[in-house]
Amino acid sequence: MLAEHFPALLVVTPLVAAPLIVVVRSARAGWAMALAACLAAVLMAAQLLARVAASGPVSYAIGSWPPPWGIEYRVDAASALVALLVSAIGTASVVYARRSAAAEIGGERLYLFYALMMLCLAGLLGMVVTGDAFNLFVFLEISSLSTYVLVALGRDRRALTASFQYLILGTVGATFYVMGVGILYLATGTLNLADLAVRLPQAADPRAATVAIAFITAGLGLKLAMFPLHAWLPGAYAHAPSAVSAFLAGTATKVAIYALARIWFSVYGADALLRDIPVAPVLAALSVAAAFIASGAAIVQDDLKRMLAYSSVGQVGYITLGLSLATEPGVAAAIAHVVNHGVTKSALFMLAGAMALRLGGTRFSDLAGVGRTMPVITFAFVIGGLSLIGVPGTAGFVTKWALAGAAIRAGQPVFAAVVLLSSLLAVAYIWRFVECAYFREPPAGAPAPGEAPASMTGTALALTAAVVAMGLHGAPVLGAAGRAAAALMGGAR
Amino acid sequence: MSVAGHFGYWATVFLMMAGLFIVISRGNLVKKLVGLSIFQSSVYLLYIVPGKLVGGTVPIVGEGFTVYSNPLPHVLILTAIVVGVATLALGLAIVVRIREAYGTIEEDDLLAADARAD
Amino acid sequence: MIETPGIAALFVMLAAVAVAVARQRNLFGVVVLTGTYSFLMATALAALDAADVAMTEAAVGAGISTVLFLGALNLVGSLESKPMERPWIPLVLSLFTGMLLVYGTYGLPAFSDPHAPIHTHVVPRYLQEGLAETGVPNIVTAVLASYRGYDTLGETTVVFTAGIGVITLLRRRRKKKEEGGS
Amino acid sequence: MRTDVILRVVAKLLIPFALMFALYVQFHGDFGPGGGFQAGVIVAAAVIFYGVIYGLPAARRAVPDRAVELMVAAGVLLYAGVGVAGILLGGNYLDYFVLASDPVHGQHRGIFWVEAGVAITVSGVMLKVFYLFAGRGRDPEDEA
Amino acid sequence: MSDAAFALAAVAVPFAGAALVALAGERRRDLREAATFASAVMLFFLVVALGPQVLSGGRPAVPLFDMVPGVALALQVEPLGWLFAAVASSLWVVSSAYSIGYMRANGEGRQTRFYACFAGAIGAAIGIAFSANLVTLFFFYELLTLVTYPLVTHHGTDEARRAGRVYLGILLATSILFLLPAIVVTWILTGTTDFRPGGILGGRIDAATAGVLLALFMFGIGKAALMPFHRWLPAAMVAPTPVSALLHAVAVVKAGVFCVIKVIVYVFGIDTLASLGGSAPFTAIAAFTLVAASVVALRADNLKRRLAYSTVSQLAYVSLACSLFTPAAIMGATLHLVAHAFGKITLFFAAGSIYTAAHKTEVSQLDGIGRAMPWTMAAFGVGALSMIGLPPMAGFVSKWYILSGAMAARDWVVVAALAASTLLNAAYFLPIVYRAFFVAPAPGDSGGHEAPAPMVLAQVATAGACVAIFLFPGLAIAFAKAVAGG
Repeated sequence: MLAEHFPALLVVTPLVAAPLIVVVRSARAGWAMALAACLAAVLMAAQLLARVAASGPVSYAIGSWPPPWGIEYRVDAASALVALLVSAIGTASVVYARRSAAAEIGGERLYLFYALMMLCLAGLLGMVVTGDAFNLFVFLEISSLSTYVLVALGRDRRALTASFQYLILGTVGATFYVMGVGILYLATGTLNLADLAVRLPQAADPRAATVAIAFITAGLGLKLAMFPLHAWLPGAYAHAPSAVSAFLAGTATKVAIYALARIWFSVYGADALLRDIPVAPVLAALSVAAAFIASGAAIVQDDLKRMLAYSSVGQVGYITLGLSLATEPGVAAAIAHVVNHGVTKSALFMLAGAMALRLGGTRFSDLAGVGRTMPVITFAFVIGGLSLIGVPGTAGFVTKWALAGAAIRAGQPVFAAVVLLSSLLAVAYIWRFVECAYFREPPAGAPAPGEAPASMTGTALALTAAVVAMGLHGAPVLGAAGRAAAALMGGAR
Repeated sequence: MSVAGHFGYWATVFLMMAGLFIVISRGNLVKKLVGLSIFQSSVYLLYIVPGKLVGGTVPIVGEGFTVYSNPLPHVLILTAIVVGVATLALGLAIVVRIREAYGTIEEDDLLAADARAD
Repeated sequence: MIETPGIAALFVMLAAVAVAVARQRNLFGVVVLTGTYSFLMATALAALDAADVAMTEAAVGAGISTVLFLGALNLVGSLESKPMERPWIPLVLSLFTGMLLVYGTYGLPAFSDPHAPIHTHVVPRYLQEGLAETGVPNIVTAVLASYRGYDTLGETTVVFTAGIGVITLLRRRRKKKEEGGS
Repeated sequence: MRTDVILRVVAKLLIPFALMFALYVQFHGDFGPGGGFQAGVIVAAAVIFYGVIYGLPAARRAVPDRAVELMVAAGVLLYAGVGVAGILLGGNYLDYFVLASDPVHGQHRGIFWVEAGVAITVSGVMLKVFYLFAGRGRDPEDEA
Repeated sequence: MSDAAFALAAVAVPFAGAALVALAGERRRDLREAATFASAVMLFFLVVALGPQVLSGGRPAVPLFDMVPGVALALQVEPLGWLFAAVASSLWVVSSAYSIGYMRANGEGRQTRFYACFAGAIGAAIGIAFSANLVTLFFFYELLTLVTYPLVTHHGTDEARRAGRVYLGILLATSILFLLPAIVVTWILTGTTDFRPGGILGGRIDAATAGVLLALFMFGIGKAALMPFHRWLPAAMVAPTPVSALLHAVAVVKAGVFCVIKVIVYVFGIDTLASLGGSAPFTAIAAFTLVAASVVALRADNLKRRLAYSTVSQLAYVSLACSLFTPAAIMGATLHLVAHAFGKITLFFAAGSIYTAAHKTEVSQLDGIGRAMPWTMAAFGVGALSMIGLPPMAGFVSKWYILSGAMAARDWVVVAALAASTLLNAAYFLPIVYRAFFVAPAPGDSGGHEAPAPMVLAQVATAGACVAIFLFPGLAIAFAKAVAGG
C-alpha cells in the first residue's frame, strides 16, 4: 500500500527530516535522522526502479488533482535511476560526514549542516521525479539555496566568495530557466511536461519554442557547469567541506543534466532538436571545448580538489556530448556516464577529503609523499583516477566505450576521437598526482603513516569498490541507462 | 500580432537586460544583489502581463463578474517572489560574512586578496 | 480602455528607476531606489489584476528587502567604491539575451488575447470549477494551496532553507562554556 | 530612538492592530487577496517594529530565539504533515479531499492548515533573519 | 578440477601471489620470496596441465562478468594463448630465481612492491593470453601497462620518473587512441569481439576499412613496439635488469606481438586479409623497423640499450611475418614469439649478471670478461646465436618458417630485409662475444667473478632451453600449426 506513495515519499522523507533535525538541535541525532532518511530514500528509489522496469512509468497525482491541473510526479526508468544514484551518494556522503563534517564544521552549526544536506537531497530528488516544469524550478531552488550555504561552510574564507559567486550565477541560471518555462507556458498554456510535449508541436509559432529551449539550456547549463558557464564550479567544489564536495560532485550537476535531457528529449524530442533548432550542434561544440579546455586546465591546478573540479567540467563535457548526439545510444551513454562519473567523482572527493583531514590541505605541496603516509587512501585515489582516464576495469571505461560506440554509430567518429584524445589529458593530471604522491618526499613535519577515520576511509573505499565493480560488470548500469534513454526519448509522449 | 500588442514583453526584456547588466558589470557585491533582484523581477512581468485580460478582473469568483485575469501566473509568481527574497537574504548573509573575512565587498579587491593567498 | 496606457506608463517608470539603480553609487540611494522600484512593480501588478502578487511584492520588495538591505549595509558600509569599468562585455551580453527574448516573444500571443493558450487550456477549470471543487472563491488561493499546493510546500521549504541558511552563516560560535537553550 | 516616548506609545498601540490585520489577511485569504505568506510577513513586521522601537533585547524577550527557531521548523512540518495526513487517510500526498467526510470541507480544512504552516515558517524566518542581522556587530553575549 | 577452472586459476594464481607478497611485506622477506616462487611454480604446472587438452582441440572457456552488454569479461584457452602462457609461466619460474639473486645482491629497495608488481604483471600476461575476446584482452593489456609502471620507475629517480612517463605515455596513448577505437569499430561492424578461428570480420569489411582498422590495431598495440611507437622500450632500460627481462622476454613485448598475431588470426582471419590485399604498407613499416632498429643497436655502446633495440628489431620480425598473411609465416611468427623470449631473456640475464658481478654496463668495458664469467658469457653467446638465427638455436627454427613464408609469398622485399637484419644482428652481437672471450682485459681491470648462483643457474637454464627448442621443436611446432591452421 505504502509503496504506491513512494514517488512522493521519496522527496518528502528528506524534506521532513530537515525541520525535524532543526527541532531536535543535536548533531548526533541529526546525523542519525539524516542517515535514516537517506536509507529510506535509497530503498524507495530502488523499489521504484524495479517497479518501472517491470511495469512501466508511474504517475502520481499530488493532492489527487489530475495533471495538468495538479502537479504530477512521474517516475520512469530515467528518473528512478538518477534518483537511486542521488540517494545512494547522499547516503554515502552522510556516513562520510560524521567525522569529516565534525572536524571541518564542528560545534553548534553541525546539526544545521545535516538539515541543509537533507534539504539539498530533497531538492535534487524533487527535480528528478517531478513531471511539472515549474515545480522543477521550485525544487531546483531548494537544492541551490542549501548548496550555497553548504559551500560557504568550508573552512577557508575563499569558500565564502565561491559560495557568493555560485549564488549569483546559480540564480541567473534558475531565472533563465523560469523565463524559458514562462515562454513555453505562454505558448502552450500548460506546465506539465507530458502535456507540453503534446501541445508544443501544435503551438502557433516556432520562434517561441526555439528561444525557450535556448533559455532553458542556458539556465540548466549554468547549473550543470556546461562550458563556458562553469565558472562557479571550481571554487565551489574546491573550498566546500569535503563531504559537501563529495555529495555535490556526484549529484548536483548530474541532476541538472537529467533535467536538461528530460526537457530536450521528452518535451521537444530528438527530431525537433536536430531538425528545427540548432541547439544540439552548439552543445556538441561546447562539449568538445569542455573536454579539452577544462581537462587541460585541470593539469595546471596546484590544488587537488580544484584539479578534480576542473576534471568534472571536462567530464560533464562527455555527458553533454552524448546528449548532443540525440540518438538513443548517445543518450544512454550520457546517462551511464552520469552514474559512473557521479560515483567516481564522489569517491575521489571523499579520498581527497581524507587526505586533507590528515595533511591539513590538498595542495600538491601538502600531498608530497602521501603514497607512503596514507597508502590505502592514495591507492584508492589512483583507482578512481584510472576511472577518470577510462582504463578498463573501472567504471569510466564502460561509459567511454559506450560513448565512443554511440558516436561512431551516429556517424560522428570525430566525437569518438575527441573522447579518447581528451582522456589523455586525464592521464596527465592523474599522473601528476601519482608522481607527487609516490615520488616526492613527505614535507618535514608530515604526520606519521596512518589513515583517516574508519567511517571516512570505509565510505570512500566502498565507493571505489563500486567504481571497480561497475567497471568489471558494467552491463547492469549500461542496461539501466539504455532503458532510461528509451524512457527519456519516447516515454513522455 | 501588432507591435503594440507586445509592449509588455518589452518591459520584461528591458528590465531583464538592466538587471543582468548590473549583475555582470558591477563589482560591489550588494549592488550585484540589487541587480539580481531586478533581473528576477523581470520574470514577474513575463508571466503576469499576458495573463491580464483587458476588461477582466482579479480572479476572485463573485457575482457579476464573468471575465477574470489568469490566476495561474499569479500563483507561480508568488512563488518566484518568495524565492527571490530568500535568495536575497542568503546573499546578504554571505556578503556580511565576506566583509568580515576580507574587509571589503568589492569583487576586484576580493580577487586580489585571493590571488595573494595563493 | 484606459488600462493599457496606464500600465504602459508604469512600465516606463520601472525602466527609468532600473536605469537610475544602475547609475547610483551610494548604496543607501540604491536601496531607496529599489524600494521605489518594488512599489512601482506592485502598482503595476495591481493594475494587471494580480492583487495577491501586488500585495506580496509590496510587502517583500518594499518591506522585507529594504529592511534586509539596510541591515546589511549597516554591517558592510554603503559606498560602491569603484566606478564602472569596461562595461562593453556585459552590455553586449545583456543586449544579446534581450534580443533573443524579443525574438522569442514575437512568437507569443499579443497582449490580452483571449484566445491565447494560457486562457484556453488548464485555467478554465480553475475559474469554472475552482469554487465548487475547493470552496474557495479566491482562485489564486485555491490554486496556490490546493491545485498546486505542492509548489507552495516547496516555496515554504525555500523560505525554511533560507532561514536556516542565514542562521548557519551568521550564528556566532559561542564563546566560553555558556550552556543552555538559546 | 529608544527614548522617544511618542514612538513608544504609538508602537504599543499599533502592534496589536498589526497582529489583528495579520490574522485578517491569513483567514480572509480565501475570499480576498492575502494568505499565509503575507500574514507571516505582517506578524514578523510587527515584532520587528517592536524591536526597532524598544531594542533588540526587548524583542528577543518577547519572542525568544528558541521559539523562533521552532516556528521556522514547525511551519514546514505542519505543511508536510497535512500531506502525510492525506496519505494516512487513504488519499494521495497533499490530498485534502480525504481530510473530512465532505470533500469540499476537506479542501477547506487542508487549505487552512497549510496556510497556517506557511505563515508560521515565514514569520519565524523573517524574525530570525532580523535578529541575526540586527544582532550582528553587537555584544556576542546576546547572540543565539 | 575442470579445465575451465584450471584456466581461471592460472589467471588468479599470480594475483593471489601478489597479494601474498604484499601481505608478507618487507620484514618477512623469505616468506615473501617463497610466495613468489611458489606461485610461479604453481602457475607453471597449471599451464602445463592445460596443454594436452588444448592440443587435442579442447577450448576451456570461463565467462566472468558482463563488462558491457554483449561483451563479457571472459577467458578461453586456445593454442596461441597457451603457448604464450607456457612461455611466460616457465620464464617466471626462472626469472623469480634470478630476481631473488639480483635484488639481494644489489641491495635494491622497495622489493615488496617489486615482487608484487612482477607477479601482477605475470597475471596480466596470462590474462592476455587467455582472453576470449578483444575487450578482455584490452582490459588485461592496460592492466599490464599499469602494473609494470612501478617496476619501470623502481628507482624513483628523476630519470626513472621520466622513463615512466614515456613508458606510460606511449603505451596508454596508443592503446586509447588506436587500439580502443579499433575494438569499438570491430564491435560495431560485427556485433561481437570474440576471437574466432578464421576471424570475425570476414565478409563484413571492405579493403579500405580493413586497411584503416589494421593500422589502428598494429599501432594501437604499442607493446609490439612498431616504429614510431617504440621509444618506451629503450626508455624503460632504467629499471633493474629483472624488470628488463620481464619487459623484453616474459610479458610485455611478448604480449604485444601476441596481440598482433591474435588479432590477425582470430579477428581478421588470414584468409580475409589475404583476399583483401593491401598489406604492403605494413610490410614496409615492419621491414623498416626491422632494419632501422638493428642499425641503432649497432651504434649503441650501452649493453642494455643495444639489447633493447635488438628487441625492437626482433619484434618487427613478428609483425613482418604477420603482414604476409600466409599460414607458414604465421607459424613462423608464433614460433618466433617463443624463440625470442628464451633468447632475449638469456641475454638480459647475462647483462644483469655482468652488472651485478662486475658493475659494467657498456659494451666497450667488456673486454675479456669471459674469463672471469665463463658461464655467463657462454649463455650470452647462445642467446646471441639464437637472435641471429643460427642453428642449433631456437631462433633458427622460427626464422626458417618466416623466411619460407616470405618465399612462398614471393615477397622479395621481405626476404631481403630478413637477410639484411640477420647480417646486422650478427654485426652487433658477435663483437660482444668476441670481446668477452678473445680480447685481453684492460689493464687494472680486476676481472671479477661469477654472479650469485641463482642468477647463473637461471641463465644457463634459459640458454639450455634455446638449444632444446631447436633439438625438440615438435611441441612448439604442433601448437604453432594449430594456430596457423585455424
